[in-house]
Amino acid sequence: MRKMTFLVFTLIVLLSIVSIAAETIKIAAVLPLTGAVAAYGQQGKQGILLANEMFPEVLGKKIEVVFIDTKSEKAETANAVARAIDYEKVNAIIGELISGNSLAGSAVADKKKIPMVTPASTNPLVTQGKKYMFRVCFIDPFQGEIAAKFAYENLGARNVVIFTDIEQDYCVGLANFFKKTFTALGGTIYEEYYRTGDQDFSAQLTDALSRNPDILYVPGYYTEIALIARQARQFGFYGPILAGDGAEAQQLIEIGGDAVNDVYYTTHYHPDAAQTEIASVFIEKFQEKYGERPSAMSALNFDAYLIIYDAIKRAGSDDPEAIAQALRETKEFKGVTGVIKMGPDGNPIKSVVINKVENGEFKFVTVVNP
Amino acid sequence: MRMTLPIFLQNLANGILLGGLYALIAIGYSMVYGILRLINFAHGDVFMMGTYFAFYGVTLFLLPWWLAFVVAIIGAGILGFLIDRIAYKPLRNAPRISSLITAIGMSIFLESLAVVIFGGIPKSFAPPRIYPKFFSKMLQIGSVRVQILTFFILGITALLIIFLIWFVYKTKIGMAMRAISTDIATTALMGVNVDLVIGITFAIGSALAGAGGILWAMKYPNVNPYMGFMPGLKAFIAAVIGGIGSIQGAMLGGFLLGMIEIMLVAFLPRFAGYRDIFAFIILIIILMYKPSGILGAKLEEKV
Amino acid sequence: MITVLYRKLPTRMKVFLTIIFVLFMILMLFLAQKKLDTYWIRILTLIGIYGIMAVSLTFINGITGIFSLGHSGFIAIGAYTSALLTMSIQQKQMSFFLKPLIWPLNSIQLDFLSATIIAGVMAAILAYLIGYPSLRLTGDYLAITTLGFSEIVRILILNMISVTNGPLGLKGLEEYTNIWWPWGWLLVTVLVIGSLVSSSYGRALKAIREDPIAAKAMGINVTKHQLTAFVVGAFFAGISGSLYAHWLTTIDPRPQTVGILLTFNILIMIVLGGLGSITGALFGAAIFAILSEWLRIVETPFKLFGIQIPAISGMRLLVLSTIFIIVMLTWRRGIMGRSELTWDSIYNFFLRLRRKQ
Amino acid sequence: MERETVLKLDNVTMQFGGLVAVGDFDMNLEDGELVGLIGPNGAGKTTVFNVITGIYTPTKGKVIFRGIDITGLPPHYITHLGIARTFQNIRLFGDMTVMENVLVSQHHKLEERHADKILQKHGFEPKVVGKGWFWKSILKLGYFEMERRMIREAEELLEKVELSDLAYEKASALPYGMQRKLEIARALATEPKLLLLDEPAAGMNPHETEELMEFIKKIRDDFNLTILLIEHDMKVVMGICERIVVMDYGRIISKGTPAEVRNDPKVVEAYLGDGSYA
Repeated sequence: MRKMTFLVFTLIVLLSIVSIAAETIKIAAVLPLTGAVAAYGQQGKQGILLANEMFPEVLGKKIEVVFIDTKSEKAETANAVARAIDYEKVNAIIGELISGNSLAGSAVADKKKIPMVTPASTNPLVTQGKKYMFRVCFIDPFQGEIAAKFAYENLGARNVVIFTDIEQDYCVGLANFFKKTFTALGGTIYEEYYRTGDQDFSAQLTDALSRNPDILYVPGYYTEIALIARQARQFGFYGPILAGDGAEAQQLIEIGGDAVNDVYYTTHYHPDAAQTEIASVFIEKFQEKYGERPSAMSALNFDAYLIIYDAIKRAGSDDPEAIAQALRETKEFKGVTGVIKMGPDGNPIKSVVINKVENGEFKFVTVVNP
Repeated sequence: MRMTLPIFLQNLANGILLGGLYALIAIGYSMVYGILRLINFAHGDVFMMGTYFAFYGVTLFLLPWWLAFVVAIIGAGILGFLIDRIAYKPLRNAPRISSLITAIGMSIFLESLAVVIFGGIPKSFAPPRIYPKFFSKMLQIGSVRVQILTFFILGITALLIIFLIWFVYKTKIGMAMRAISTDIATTALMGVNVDLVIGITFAIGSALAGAGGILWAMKYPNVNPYMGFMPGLKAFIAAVIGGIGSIQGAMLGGFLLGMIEIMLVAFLPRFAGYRDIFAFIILIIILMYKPSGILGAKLEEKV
Repeated sequence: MITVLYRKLPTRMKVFLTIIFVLFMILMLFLAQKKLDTYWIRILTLIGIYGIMAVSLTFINGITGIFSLGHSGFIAIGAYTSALLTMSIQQKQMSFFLKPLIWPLNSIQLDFLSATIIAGVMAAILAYLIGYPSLRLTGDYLAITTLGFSEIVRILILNMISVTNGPLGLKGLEEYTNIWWPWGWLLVTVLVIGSLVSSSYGRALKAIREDPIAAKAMGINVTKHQLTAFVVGAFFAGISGSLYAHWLTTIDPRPQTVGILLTFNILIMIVLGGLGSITGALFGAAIFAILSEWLRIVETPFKLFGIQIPAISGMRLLVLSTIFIIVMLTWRRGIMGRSELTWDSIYNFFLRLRRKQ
Repeated sequence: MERETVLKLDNVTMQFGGLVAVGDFDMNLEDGELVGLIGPNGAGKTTVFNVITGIYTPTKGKVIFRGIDITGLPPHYITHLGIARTFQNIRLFGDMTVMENVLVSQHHKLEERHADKILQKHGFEPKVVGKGWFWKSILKLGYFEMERRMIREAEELLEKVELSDLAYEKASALPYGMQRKLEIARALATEPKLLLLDEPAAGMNPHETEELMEFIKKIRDDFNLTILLIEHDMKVVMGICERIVVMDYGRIISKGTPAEVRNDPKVVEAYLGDGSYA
């Protein structure tokens, strides 16, 4: 009997959940809000929420953003995109962040002819051969090449140890493109490997430092970069550490402390290099709203929202086909992370910014144009 | 790899440190397994919760760091006690597999609870915000550089283990624990409050996990809802290597596993990607050929 | 003692009913494909895939009583095998830019059906190799060993770059998995495993679950039977892996794709459905797939008894795991327990209803 | 007339580490005999059963069953060759019906082709019916006929042991006495030549014990069995056994007819010294 009462009660609770709906232009944000890479999803969400606050209306209609969680999983991403299209009836989609997940999701969106903009999936395959898939970030080969040139020419490095996170395709890809360019320039490379979630790098570092590298290249994500930097300094390595855009997060400094001084990284933007007006506004508003500096992830998600907003405005219609067409024709879009011209295959042509950490702050170093 | 003496000593120090942390977590696993024959999958998540308690103790409740740590350890203990009361006690007489499944469920539950309450963004458990900067200073001993933190962690680990051995071997409750692990039914007949003793075992094991979590976070200052899974699994492997059910075994297994992991990566850096495979292969070999582990007692089924 | 009569329907009648039922399901799926939107078709397809995963795991865990936590390893092998076989040669050359794909994989391309069957066979071979040593263990030791093996499989996939493309995974697979493949394979799975379970072999497997020593003494070759069950279960797990990969169109070795988290999800399904019941596993798979999607409501702002509740991400899994624990604590049999929903049981249910009147 | 030797234990020793559970054990069982194996607790009686049925491989010595050396063979082979047993603490397949419990015991006839070859080599009738039943079961080829045959045989057996009424009850739902009986029926379903009963009367009241004694005698005649029986209840042992073997500390201390054993001072000492039997 008690079981019965319990079941009935549960049923009542579940049935009394009613979702809220309204007449609007809908954009879905399919993000990894929980699971292994929840941090990026949460940062992305911050950027999109701010963008929605700053640009809430287009064509006289309110824009409603529906956040759909992917649990950082592929199957969930594909389902989430299908749900966004068929159930939420959205006009455009932002997401996902991880390349593999974006691929699973974009297969669905492309078939349904709904434009999808990924803020941060840098793998070349994500947009390849898809008419309705776009991104606002640059692709891995480009970033790796720039990093290698910077290391060789500006940092004067000849002997580099690369720390590859073998669990992240992003990281393996970057390391690979870096290696190609750097060895072509005449430098030598030695490789160490680790896995996402590893906490102890003492063995790899002991080995790596016995090779007397000029710099370390760690194209992974900020948690591991911070830990590697900390432990590297403890082992007496004080040279520069070069990283990719995965480094850019406040947590890098929080976790790394003094150790992350002299960490250089390739990324999408820096306030001091603000090529656009919107960038400084964004930084100011972001700090006002969340009390911290925006990360690259927040900025890219902000841009993903904004580029869709811009496309709707230019198309003068919220029809998905028209939005997609307008996205393809993007020429002089001024986003937070730079000026974007949409190239063929939905990949933007934009500049790479190189920043470094100095006394617990991100400082602008240089900008490399394509 | 050029393995010189200083490099070897450096790796030795790293291995001892990692091993000590594994040992702390492994003890809790081992105690619970010794009594209930239950692989408490949620143990790693108690470890994670303990770390969060300490983090919020300092940042939200503005407690001094040492007090926050003590409160967090006690909090982890209470959490362990509650987990046993809510999830495992009702299944005492059910098939063992049921408890194992529930433990898996509990692990998923605690992780998602942490995501909901604490959010998915990792928290930084670093000085000077959480604990004094003094600990992260480096000491140069001969050619080996060791952080003060290392001594702190080893010291606390040793202290906790000594306390535990005193508790298990010299107090009444400890005696009851050992009695239950030999024969639960008979012990109950002797008038021992079995449920209470099991609850206390969970509480102590979980408190140790909480302490392990805090020390872990001091060393690797990244706190997130999923941080407990791998160390938890590794600690379980350590417990099995040493002989599950035995406290000394868990310690030995912890140190061995930590050392093996560090040394393998040090000697064979190319195989760093296979690091976790080593742990699992050791686990499987031990389970196949000496399931009682190095120090464990032999368990045989009667026909 | 009161003996309750248990009547059985004639075999011919049951075969007839089964055929009718299958035809009815085909019709329903056909209608679903015509009428429903992509979202629901995706969920239906997923139920088919989950169904195969759940039935094959419950065959190993629930019916034979080998508590395996290694299912994701077999699914991973199946997914990779078939993906490597169906990818076009051109696609392979493009994807494998870290290290080129080894011969002969780099020069073959097969159709989806053959690739799927080979995927199942590969998973079965792996199960044989894993099962042979590990089935000497029992209970939670076996559970942790199989978990270890599945993790080893995943780490090997991660590291064997010239075969698996390592962490980059395999991308841009053809989307072969429509609604028919999974449901067709599900039918095969249920028929094969159902036939086995209802035969003398099934009784032997259940006997092993109940008491392996007594089973030995009654003349059953326990190891051989356990190994057979393990291999058959793995075969279908491999099949489901192939379907899964070609449904996602990409596969990689992350823990959330083919790791321990997938095993845990399948475990939730079979526990909800009742550990040891094929029909229960099917219900569990359907409930899990639908509930996971339906519970998205709790992650958007919603109203409960008229109170506005803000969006909290992560609520879905919290609710699911709470349900899971409550099921384990209060209703351990799950939906079906160890019974099956068969024509006989339906018939007897109605007989009993009539007798009561 | 000389009877055929069914079972011969030749100098069997079973050691666990340093502990000798059974030492230098010799025993002959002849066709149709009903022999009791008694001794104080921990004397090694059940170990003898485990050695005969292949659960343990003896450290030393040989087990010969109908002329076949079965030492070290796996349990399922030995069952197929014709030895069945029950357990001291009932080990039924609790979640399965009475019928299914019995059917499980027929399964080896579909499977044990290797053991069957041993039977044939020694000139006995093969037991295995056809081959390829695994695939036939999946494809349902000729399977229904086989299933019907197995069920018919099981029904006949249940009829003989008077369990027909309970055929579709769960084994764990049966009353204790019935469970004991079912365990014996399940063992009979393997078509044994030799039946080993491990304390069949344990936990029974005098009335049930009386019935059990009749039952054992009846099945011996009906099924043409040789029976070896461990029992603590002296009434049972003295009442139905033709011969008795007494063990203490893993060794035989006495053997003979019930009357001989009863008066053997060594037996009395073993029991009184142990204090478990009064």
